[in-house]
Amino acid sequence: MATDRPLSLFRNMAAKIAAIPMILTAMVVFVGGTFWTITYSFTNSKLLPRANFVGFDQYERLWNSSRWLVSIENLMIYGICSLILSFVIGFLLAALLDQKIRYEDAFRTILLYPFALSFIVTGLVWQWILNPDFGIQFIVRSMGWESFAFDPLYNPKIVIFGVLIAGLWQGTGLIMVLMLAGLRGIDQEIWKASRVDGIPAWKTYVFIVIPMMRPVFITTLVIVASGIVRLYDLIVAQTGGGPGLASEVPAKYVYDYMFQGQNLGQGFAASTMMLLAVAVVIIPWAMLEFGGKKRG
Amino acid sequence: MGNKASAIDMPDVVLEPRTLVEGPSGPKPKKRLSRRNIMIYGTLIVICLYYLLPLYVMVVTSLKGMPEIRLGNIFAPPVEITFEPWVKAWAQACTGLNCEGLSRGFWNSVRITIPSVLASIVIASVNGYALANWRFKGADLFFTILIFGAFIPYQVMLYPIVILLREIGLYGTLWGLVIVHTIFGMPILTLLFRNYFTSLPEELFKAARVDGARFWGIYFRIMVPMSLPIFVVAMILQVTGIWNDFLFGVVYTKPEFYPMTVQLNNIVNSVQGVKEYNVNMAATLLTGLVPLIIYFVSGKLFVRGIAAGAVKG
Amino acid sequence: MKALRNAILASTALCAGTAVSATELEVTHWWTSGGEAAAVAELAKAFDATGNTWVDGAIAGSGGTARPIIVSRIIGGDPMGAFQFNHGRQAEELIEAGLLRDMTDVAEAEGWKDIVNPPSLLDGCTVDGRIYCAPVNIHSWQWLWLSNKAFEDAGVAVPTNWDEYVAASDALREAGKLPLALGGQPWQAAGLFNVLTVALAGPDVLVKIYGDGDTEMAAGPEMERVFQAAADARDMSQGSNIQDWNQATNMVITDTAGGQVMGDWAQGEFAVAGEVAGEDYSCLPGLGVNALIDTAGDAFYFPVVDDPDITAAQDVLAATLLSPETQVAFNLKKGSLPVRGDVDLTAANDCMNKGLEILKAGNTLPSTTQLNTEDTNNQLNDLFVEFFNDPSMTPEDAQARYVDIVKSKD
Amino acid sequence: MEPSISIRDLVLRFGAITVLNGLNLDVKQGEFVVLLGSSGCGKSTLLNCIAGLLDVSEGQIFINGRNVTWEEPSDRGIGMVFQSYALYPQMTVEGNLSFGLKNARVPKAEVQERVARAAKTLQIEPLLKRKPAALSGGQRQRVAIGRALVRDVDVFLFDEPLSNLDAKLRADLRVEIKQLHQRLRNTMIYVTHDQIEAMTLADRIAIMKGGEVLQFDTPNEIYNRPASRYVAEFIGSPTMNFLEGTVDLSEAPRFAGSQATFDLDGYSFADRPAGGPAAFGIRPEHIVTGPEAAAKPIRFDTRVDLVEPLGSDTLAWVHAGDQSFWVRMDGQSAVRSGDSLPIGFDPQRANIFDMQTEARL
Repeated sequence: MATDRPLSLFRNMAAKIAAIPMILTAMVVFVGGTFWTITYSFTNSKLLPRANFVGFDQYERLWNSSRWLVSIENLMIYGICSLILSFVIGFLLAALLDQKIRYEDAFRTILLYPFALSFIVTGLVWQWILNPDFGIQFIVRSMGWESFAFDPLYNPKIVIFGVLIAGLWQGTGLIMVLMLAGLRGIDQEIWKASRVDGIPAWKTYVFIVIPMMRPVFITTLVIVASGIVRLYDLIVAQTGGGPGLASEVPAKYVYDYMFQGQNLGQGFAASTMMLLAVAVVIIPWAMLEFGGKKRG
Repeated sequence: MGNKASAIDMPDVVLEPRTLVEGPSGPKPKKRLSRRNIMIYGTLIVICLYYLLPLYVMVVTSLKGMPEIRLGNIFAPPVEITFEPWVKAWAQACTGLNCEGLSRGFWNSVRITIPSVLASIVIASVNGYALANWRFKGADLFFTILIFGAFIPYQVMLYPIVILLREIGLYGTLWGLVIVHTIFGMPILTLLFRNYFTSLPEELFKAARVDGARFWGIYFRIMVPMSLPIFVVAMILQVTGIWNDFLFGVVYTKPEFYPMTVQLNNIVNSVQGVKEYNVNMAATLLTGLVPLIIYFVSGKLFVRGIAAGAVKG
Repeated sequence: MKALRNAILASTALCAGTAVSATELEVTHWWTSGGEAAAVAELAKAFDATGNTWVDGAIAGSGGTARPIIVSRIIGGDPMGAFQFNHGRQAEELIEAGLLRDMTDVAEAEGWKDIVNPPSLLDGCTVDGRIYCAPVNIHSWQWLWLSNKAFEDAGVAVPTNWDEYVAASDALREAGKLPLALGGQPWQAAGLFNVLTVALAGPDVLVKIYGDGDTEMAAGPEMERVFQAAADARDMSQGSNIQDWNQATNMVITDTAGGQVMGDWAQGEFAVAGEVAGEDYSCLPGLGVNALIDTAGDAFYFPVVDDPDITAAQDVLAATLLSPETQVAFNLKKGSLPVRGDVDLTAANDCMNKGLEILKAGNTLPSTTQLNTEDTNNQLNDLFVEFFNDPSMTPEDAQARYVDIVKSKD
Repeated sequence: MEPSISIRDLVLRFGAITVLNGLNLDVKQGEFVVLLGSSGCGKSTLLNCIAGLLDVSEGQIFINGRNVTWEEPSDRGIGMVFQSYALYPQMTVEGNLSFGLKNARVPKAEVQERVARAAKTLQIEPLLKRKPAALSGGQRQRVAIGRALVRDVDVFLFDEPLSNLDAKLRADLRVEIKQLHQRLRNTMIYVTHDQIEAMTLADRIAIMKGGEVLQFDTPNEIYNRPASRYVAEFIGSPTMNFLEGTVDLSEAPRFAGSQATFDLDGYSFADRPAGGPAAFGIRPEHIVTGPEAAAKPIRFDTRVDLVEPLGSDTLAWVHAGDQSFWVRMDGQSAVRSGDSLPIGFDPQRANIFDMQTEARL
């Protein structure tokens, strides 16, 4: 009988059943795994996770490690540059491809193909191209410009930008495709309207289209940002963290200590700090996004 | 899109706006040579050259013999073209004792990639749909946790997931690996689908409910057909991620299921001994072929998406 | 009973071909490059000859890649039959957790105690008097490789010890050569430093510091001298853009660098390039100061499994790995030294023979993988890669941090 | 006869925000009811609740005497038309029309027959094979109406169906909807913020504000006897003029304003009026000007500030002292800004509202 309010548990039953894999993943893997990580970050686990608690020892060591501090600084620089440039380049490319051009398939595939290649080789190829002894610097010098210097991977001050060049080359194609999907979701009437009103194309993009693409931008932001936080393979392949410690990043610290250094506790402490930083950003965002406000 | 049939409709009049924007009117300029097009194509071609440069280096290197590579000029075209590195990468390169090159793991990669891509996309799109349109209690919380999960470094989760899979008895099996890929693809994909479905007009969803469609009916009949571009993006993400995955492939399965990347890693990543750069490059290009083909083929769906996406009502 | 069964098994292993059942044994290792793979093939061949089957699970990328895979398989309850580790403290915890098999019975049946030379190798496998691994080779770090041609070009004699080498560095610079080739990877920097320690402060100091955690020694004058020498080495290595160790070796081969401090695996590179020891290049064990061999190396461990067939096959493999024929075949291909003193390596070259002689004379010391946990080694890597790449870091600062690491080691 | 739709004490909350606040409404069989209000008043929310697209927090909804509060939208016997048409872009017009029937497992032959009938009624037969993208706005809305039509339901719900159309098309479709209702005699609930649509279409109008129904009555009654000052101001353009002052009921009812004091002879008071501070409202079209004004019981001498000629009418913005009025005059009036203009009106045509409660006296 439909006269009484049904138990709220059984409302939208199909939706809830469909969401079970998600709920399990969220609660068991992500929440469970995070708490597991945090717990073991207070132990002196080495090769195997063992519940031998040592308080804040791992954290003390972490924050006394110059490598960890360098890693954080590098991630900041890389993160900010990568975020801004990915968005700008990705959006511009998508806007160009959205001009109803011919050969769109070919152009799109060319811009996207680096994404298909593994980081190991992306790093290797860019390591070559940026190598002063046989890469770009060598070519330019052999053309007569003897004083030309371009060796980002071997200069500790700018090595992180050398990684950025490869990172952008590999990743902007995906951003472009995401943005393109977003643009394709925009009502074509918008363009007609703005043309009738005589609004220049760039203004239409900046003031009308981009605000309409907010959901796509959030998706892209999470993809780019999570990629930045987890940046690991590219560094390993391109610089190995060098010269010296100049291009170390936190995820590499985590990996190296967990598996290379056989010190799980230290790796867990480092990843707990990373997750804490992420939580500090995400929780306020979620409260802002979901707090009270609803569509309806 | 032809609107010409309708008497009330006006867009045909509106469709001449280029002249409005660009100034002087008059006979329509030849489209292909307009200044605007030269700029667009010029820019695109220059950008494409930058994107293609590393590919050029890789292809050229893969066609050289080792003595030529030692000469050092990575940009020089091969003096003597040899396909030996390609043959070696595909069929002869050794992984320990097995000298069958990449071919050994190819079908394993296919066997892993297809179910993993399908499972992760189906589950994530249903998640996104449930979150965007059905908004049950607690949905926002789970969604926030998922986004948080996107930032967890994979490596940290290795051992907990080993234990998890052991407990449900799927450790070391193909299905265990499919689950792992589904779990780690879930945050980004769910976000992708949720945000896309949110941007679709909600009234369509309501109309379908009034029309008697239920959860699955709306999903399959209304949402999925309208979302081709985002399914393509999801497929690109997953095919690439899973095809190129190395760590999960070796940690969660046994040698009989090892994907192609294990061989790629063994070819490219051997620390000691002489590096055969030409074979490395050939192996990389061979491994990348499958995602590349998928990108190119799925592009058709992308263009078709225009028609679906354009209709807001 | 058990000993008897093992004895029978071991003897069947030796009388190859008479084994009753063929068992597939999955072996995980990270020997994937050309020479290494050929060496593994010798092991597999010998094992297959016992009637069992070697299932190869090669994962390239050294311990950092292979270790999580091996540990996952063991935790996941689905372990491989055997796996390669560097012998020493890496496997300690797995042994304590009871996840690895006690191979003492096989060792006793085969008499490893008597044949393994130096005996310290077996110590690396021993926990509480029980033996848990089968060592297969010795890789010593203590070598300085020099290009004869580079010194000729610089107009100086090929040095015979570290001090001469340092003195020759200016001449090398003037001749346009890089005095010391050093790759950018952290483990190379730490390795160089440890070799300097052995050569200049002596093996006892190294063992005291790493073995006993002697911080006074670490802060003492002997180590001060080593840090000054490391600063010299840093100056000598400035000006190269190389990452991999074999690229550094290649600079010595092509005579663009004077020399390189690297383990005996570098020898393989010289051999591939067709260089002849003594003519094209010289090798100085222990930097020409303390001619020593450290007993780093590889060993196989055997996880505990339920299947008795696999357990039996593990015993057979352990016995096979140390048999004289396998040792000779394997180590010739691998370029490493055998773990038993009673085999004949007539095919060995000049440098390898130097090593064998030192080994015979008993001049060995335990390796850092035996003395330190990987955690400590990793911290040392971090310290020294920074030191060798950042000229603004003084030897005094570096030593202070070195003492901290020694203090916190366990 | 029992009501077609009956809403009892309906409450809807989103978190801390109450959107519908104990709402009651009874709609008769075959009645055309318009829900009118400014945006955010809860009218669309109410419609969505009736449709079952939103879960209510408290209260009940009955359709044809059946409690449907927790039934699926499709089981309630309703059809709905949306502002954005909400046509399924990947289906043809025919597919759009038949989607609901297929979901209800109606036999194929009957589906075809019903689609054909609806297409005929709405004159969209030539469009059946097209996709929505190839239709104009007006055609799309016709298809959207058709989708409700084929369902053979008793209740039609319209959610601002004409807001996306241009003015001329809107007027045409308004007439069509009215004709459709006359022919079908279904119950229709129609949400709009356009008072002209409301006045022309409705049998009864429900004026909503803040999640409550302020007045539910015929267009005529709402226009002539608005229940509150808000309703009075909301209906009519330009809006009603107000004089603020005091009503004295101690003897013959009188109104004392700042500019004038006058008797309220012939004003029909509500049941139990109370005196006190009040606003006296008179619509611009109930004010006469020029010589005729002299005959009216209430008169002002004003000066014209602004004139808006509309062709059919002329609007003038005039003032007398600090009291301003909108006045509607004949379309051909020669009044100019700056002229002096006598105006007058009857108290019978006025509406007086309590200053505190805003209710009509």
